[in-house]
Amino acid sequence: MRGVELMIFGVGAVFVFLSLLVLVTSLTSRFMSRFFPEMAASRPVTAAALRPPVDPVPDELVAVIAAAIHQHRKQRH
Amino acid sequence: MRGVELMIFGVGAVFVFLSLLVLVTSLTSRFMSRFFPEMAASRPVTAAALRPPVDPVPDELVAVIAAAIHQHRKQRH
Amino acid sequence: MRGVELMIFGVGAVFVFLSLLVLVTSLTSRFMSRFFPEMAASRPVTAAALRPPVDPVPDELVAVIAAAIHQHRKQRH
Amino acid sequence: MDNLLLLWQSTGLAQFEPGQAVMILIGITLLFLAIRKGFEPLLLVPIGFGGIMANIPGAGLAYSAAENALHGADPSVLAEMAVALGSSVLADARVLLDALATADLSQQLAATRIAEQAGYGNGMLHNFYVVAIASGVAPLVIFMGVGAMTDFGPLLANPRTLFLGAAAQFGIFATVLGAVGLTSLGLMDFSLADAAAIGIIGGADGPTAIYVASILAPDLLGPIAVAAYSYMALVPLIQPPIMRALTTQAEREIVMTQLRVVSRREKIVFPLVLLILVALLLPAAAPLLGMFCFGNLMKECGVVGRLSDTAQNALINITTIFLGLSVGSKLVADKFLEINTLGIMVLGVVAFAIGTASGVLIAKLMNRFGSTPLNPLIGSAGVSAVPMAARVSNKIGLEANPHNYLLMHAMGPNVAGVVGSAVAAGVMISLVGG
Amino acid sequence: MDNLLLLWQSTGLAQFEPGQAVMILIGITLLFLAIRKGFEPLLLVPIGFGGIMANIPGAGLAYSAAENALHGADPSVLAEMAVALGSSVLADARVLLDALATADLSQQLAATRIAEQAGYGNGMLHNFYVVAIASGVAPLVIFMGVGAMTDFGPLLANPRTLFLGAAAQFGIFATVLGAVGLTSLGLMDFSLADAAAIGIIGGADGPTAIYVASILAPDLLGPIAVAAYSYMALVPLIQPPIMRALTTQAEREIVMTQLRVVSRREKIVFPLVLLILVALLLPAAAPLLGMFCFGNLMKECGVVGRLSDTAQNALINITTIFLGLSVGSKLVADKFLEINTLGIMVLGVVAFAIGTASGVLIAKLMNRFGSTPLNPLIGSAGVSAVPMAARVSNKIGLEANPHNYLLMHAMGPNVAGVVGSAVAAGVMISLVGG
Amino acid sequence: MDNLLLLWQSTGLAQFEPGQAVMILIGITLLFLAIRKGFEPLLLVPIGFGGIMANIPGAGLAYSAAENALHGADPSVLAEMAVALGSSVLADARVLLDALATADLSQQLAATRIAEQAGYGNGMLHNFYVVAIASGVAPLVIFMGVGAMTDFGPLLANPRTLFLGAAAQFGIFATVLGAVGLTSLGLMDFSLADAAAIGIIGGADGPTAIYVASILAPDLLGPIAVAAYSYMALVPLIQPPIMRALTTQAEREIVMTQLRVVSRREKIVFPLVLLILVALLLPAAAPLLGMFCFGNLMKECGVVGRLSDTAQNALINITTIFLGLSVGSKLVADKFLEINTLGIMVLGVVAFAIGTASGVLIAKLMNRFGSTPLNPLIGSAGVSAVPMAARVSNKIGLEANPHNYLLMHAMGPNVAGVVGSAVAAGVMISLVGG
Ligand code: NA
Ligand code: NA
Ligand code: NA
Repeated sequence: MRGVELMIFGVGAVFVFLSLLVLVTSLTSRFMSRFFPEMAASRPVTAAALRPPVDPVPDELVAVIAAAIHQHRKQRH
Repeated sequence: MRGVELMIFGVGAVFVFLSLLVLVTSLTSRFMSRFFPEMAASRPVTAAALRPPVDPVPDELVAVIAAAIHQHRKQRH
Repeated sequence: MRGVELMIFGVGAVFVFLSLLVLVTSLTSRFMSRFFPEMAASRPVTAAALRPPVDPVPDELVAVIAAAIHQHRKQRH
Repeated sequence: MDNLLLLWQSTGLAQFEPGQAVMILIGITLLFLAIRKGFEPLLLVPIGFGGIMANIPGAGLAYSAAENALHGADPSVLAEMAVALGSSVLADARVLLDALATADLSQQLAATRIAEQAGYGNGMLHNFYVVAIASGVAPLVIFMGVGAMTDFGPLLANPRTLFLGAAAQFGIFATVLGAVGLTSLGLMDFSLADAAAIGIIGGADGPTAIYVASILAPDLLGPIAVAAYSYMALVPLIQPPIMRALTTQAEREIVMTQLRVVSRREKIVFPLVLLILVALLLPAAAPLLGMFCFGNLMKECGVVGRLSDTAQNALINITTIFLGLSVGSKLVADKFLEINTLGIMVLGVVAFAIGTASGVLIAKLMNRFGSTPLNPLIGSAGVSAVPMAARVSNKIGLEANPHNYLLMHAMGPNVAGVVGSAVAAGVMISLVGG
Repeated sequence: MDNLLLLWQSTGLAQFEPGQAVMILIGITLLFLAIRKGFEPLLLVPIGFGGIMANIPGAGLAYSAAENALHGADPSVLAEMAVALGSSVLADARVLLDALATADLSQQLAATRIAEQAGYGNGMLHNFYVVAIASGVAPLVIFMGVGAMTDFGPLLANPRTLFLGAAAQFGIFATVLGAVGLTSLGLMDFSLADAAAIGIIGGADGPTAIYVASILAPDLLGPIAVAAYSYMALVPLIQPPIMRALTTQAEREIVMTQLRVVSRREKIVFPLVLLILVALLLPAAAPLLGMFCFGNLMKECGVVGRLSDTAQNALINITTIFLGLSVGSKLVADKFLEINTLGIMVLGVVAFAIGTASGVLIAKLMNRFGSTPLNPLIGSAGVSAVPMAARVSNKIGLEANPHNYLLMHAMGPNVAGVVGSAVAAGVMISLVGG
Repeated sequence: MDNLLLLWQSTGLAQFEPGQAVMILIGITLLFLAIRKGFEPLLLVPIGFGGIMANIPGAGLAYSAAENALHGADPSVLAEMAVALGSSVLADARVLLDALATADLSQQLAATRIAEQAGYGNGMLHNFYVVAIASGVAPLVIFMGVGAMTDFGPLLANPRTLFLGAAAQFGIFATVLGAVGLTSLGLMDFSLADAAAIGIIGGADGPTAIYVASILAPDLLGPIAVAAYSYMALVPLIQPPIMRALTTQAEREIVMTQLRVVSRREKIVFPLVLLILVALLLPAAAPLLGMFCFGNLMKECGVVGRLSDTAQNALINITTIFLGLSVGSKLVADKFLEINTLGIMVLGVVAFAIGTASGVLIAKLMNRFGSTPLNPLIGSAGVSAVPMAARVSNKIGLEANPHNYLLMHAMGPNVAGVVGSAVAAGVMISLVGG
């Protein structure tokens, strides 16, 4: 592999990657500002951290893991 | 070794250990409040640290070590 | 090698080294106070650090290294 | 063209396996729980992020050099490694990975050397794991920092609360029994060492759980750490119903007598007394409790403030970052997506529940037969989970009697629970790890 | 008398080689530039000092045990090591040093064991290098800290500036071409891996350059690191003429629209989005960008403030000290005083210039064909060199229009340049290091 | 029933040896001296606590894997290890421990591998020792931090005080002579390397003593470190009588001329000048004095404040914790309870006394024959023990003349003493360690 090729593929890969990042970042920003707008800038995230959780999330986590394992095992066998 | 045994011995050992700790702690507290009562809460320990020592303690340390070595050597030979 | 010799050479070496340090330090101090007197105590060194450099120093560095390499290679071959 | 192919083959897309995608989702879930729900974020943010990094296809960040060589699957390297591992030269990568896991030390060294000669190296997270966890140092340093943050005053004012710290460890051993039972029923597949490591989740103490798992069941370390920290975060959900069910309104209203003042000297002597008792009775707990007592002594002695500050700040923070990332390295799909993981999650919550119940029940007993009043709600704090469990006791107490602040009374059993689970860890290591 | 001889032989004077004196002068020059001229002092002070220590004659601080044994030149040890290295028993120390450098792993281990048996040990700086750089950990930890100091807000407000971060990396690849060209002209002697490592200097990012060099061209790490940090310090000198030459007065006066406010959530999600894109497309960049994103997530998530603080302070400072000293260990005369070093210095400044020009030119293009006005001066900030390059953009902008503050606009391409050079590093490692 | 037996056998009570009990008492004594009497608590608290942990029976925290396997005394493992160590298969554990201590590198590796296969691991404190002290890194990092805390201003204002720092090192070499003498009288059993390491206690500099002992006499490191720090704490007791005996009232009343102001540049240049002198004359002192000068340069240059802060705080504190615990690992009964330890304690105090006396006597000489007045009381500060010895000079001076503040004048010889003992260390390593 020679220098010219390395340059072409290298520059290309960097541009492709960063273009995708532009795309995904823009989409994410639009998605979030539409569906998860921040209620008010005054509610800092840290407040949530100090508040004890109130919904039965362990079920969520266990459910996610259970589904994941199920799917994983199915694919292997 | 099976689970039941592990449970019995394990719980037992934890209880024995912590019971002894209760005992020793209580005795120590009683001993200290009787024989080494703190003069006044206002004298912080750090003050002692800044004060240069005034009694010839090196002798103490050397004496302790000398006695220790003596005893140790006696036991081995 | 025995203890006496070690003592003589050791003490000697320490004295020689520290005497040289006295000499060199005194010379350096005299040299610096003559040729590089500090302009004013009020100009702290950190100010220089924040100021962007204004003279074309890369040339300096490259020149020093070039000269060094030249000399080094000459000596080896 | 070759370059394009090389680039494409090196992308994650070309190498993605479904398990990795699933694990990345689990990592994101952990981050969500940590950031949005406040689940033990100091540990779960690094663990979750480490879990995502561990499952980046083709990067092999969580694998050793030998594992990376086997994943690389270059035929000539595979053949060489097969010889080194004593397997058939025709064995495929998966078989060799299993062989590597069970190989003895010298075979592993030989395989590693071949891998390194072929240009493979340890992944970043693997290196973190070896340095931080396999060596045992990170949990111990964190325990030292926790010791330097712990105030044994409430415990010394009322040493009987140590019994509550002992009682709550019942959950640990009951869970071991459960794990052994599930295995004998054929539902799970846990060795006794595995069961012991899983049980420690019930100790509600993260570094202890990681330390024990790293010794007794390194393969299960990932799910055990995740379960331990998740359930510690869920203490405010898991404990209250159990506490309410096991106590009467009259018991919950009990006002306890104010704690006596504990002198500075008692606090200095206590870590030494505890250390000597450990030395006499339970050497297997010496690393954990030794470092814990050392941290506490540094705090209480008052003459090494700068060391104590560093142990509580820079040092514990640095260690936490690398401990979390290292735990994340155990969240690779192959090792995490097992039916055993589900078993661990279920057993963990059972351990918490039993520990909570035992603490409350023993507290009831001590109240009934003791000379001074003791509110059974502080029993649940014996599981550890400092200071969350003590806060829960306080909160439930305030519900029953709005003027009854149990927080300081619950701190006694709470720190007793830390000692208790370290003792239980020592017992486990003596009985099972020997 | 023997003692006197022994003392004299152990002095540096008796063992001084001219190259070492020269390197000590270069070390002093680096210190002078760092302290008096403010050239990236956080790195160049440790590097310069390490460079001086590495060249102390007779101390062997930068050498491994085996190298120190060969420098010791005890005949019986040399003979033993010659056998271990598969050389002629009559080979002299210099020949054996070359043989050691190219020996395979098991030969190196054998030679090391002989050296240790003979009482030789690793030099202090060599140990630092092995732990901090050869393991890869120090640049990664610094990248984590940089991530924890980085605000992606301006980038998220104007994601198109990522293109500028991409454009400025053109200098990297043009330099690779240059290095290959110089070699084919016979002026220098760089392998493709060397060329790739040298090119990364154009990324204007110290830890990335060190990380790539430690993988692709460890022998060139010293000059590459020195060049990278020297030129980063010279950004205010190198960039302005290029920026002025490539833009018109009208372009330099362009006022950009104010950046929108970016929500906290977007900032939290961005490092995860970037990490997942890395996972999908460029696993080779996973260590660098993973740690960078991890640092940034710790900062933005708001729930692990103490970890983020430590990553930005104690941890990055400790790592910087040892990273700098370790780089210094690569400034030993034998390895630094090569014609290649000059080539690296020249290629490095070319890389910077091309990167700057590419950034400005693409910015001009985006301004012409985009819908919103874009001042081409912010293009030069795409090379990284945070925040110096952005400040330069601001300064040149103020010259043209005293009321036009470009600083925040230039921070977008500036942090994009960090991401861009890490991506370029990943591409290099995939294509060349495979 | 087996379980009960297993539990009992694993307790410390069943395995306690009297020596361990004695050492635990010595550890508690050290803690008492540190906490109550303020004896160098930053080091003696970790050392004392480490000493207690090292002697916990059955825990093996201070032993290597191979030592733990031999202490475990499983017959089949013993037999295997006997073969590896080239001993008789029937040799018992004690014989094999001796064989292990004198085995060559490859035998040790073989024995270690057998021990690890059999499930034995390194103790926690042993690991700390290997990483912190055997590698040499911890004393060097502490020396760097001390450098960053040292102000050479008073020394530069009056460079002649360097002679006092040289004079006080006479104690070091006199002690070496003493140790050799005691051995030739048959009272003790010290090799020349042992004697050199013991002498360094007289340098009154903890990290230097530990560094030299780790190279020349690792087995004596425990008592040497304990003696060094104990006597440094006792400087206010040991020095005054000697100082009073050797000076007249008139001499003690001498008022010295005020020190000139030293420019920032002189302070920046001094560590470089010192480093280059080391490079030219005493490479063996390069690690110690190099790191010291590096720390000092970081402090004085003014452009790397954050690195200097970290070197003076987080980094030195972390290192001190592990250094102290590591030294504690050398307080195992087998190695500490030797008659040699007593010899070290006695020789140490003699070294201090001779160093103090030499400093005072040379100061008298310099006062008599020099042009400017020099109060001989500052001579005693040449032993190091910064800043305690300088304070003692000041205090005795104030007794003689209540308006004569010698503190700043004594800081010159005081920091000269640090340099002097590092130089002496280098000389020792050159002459003895070669
Ligand atoms: Na617990
Ligand atoms: Na860049
Ligand atoms: Na000294």
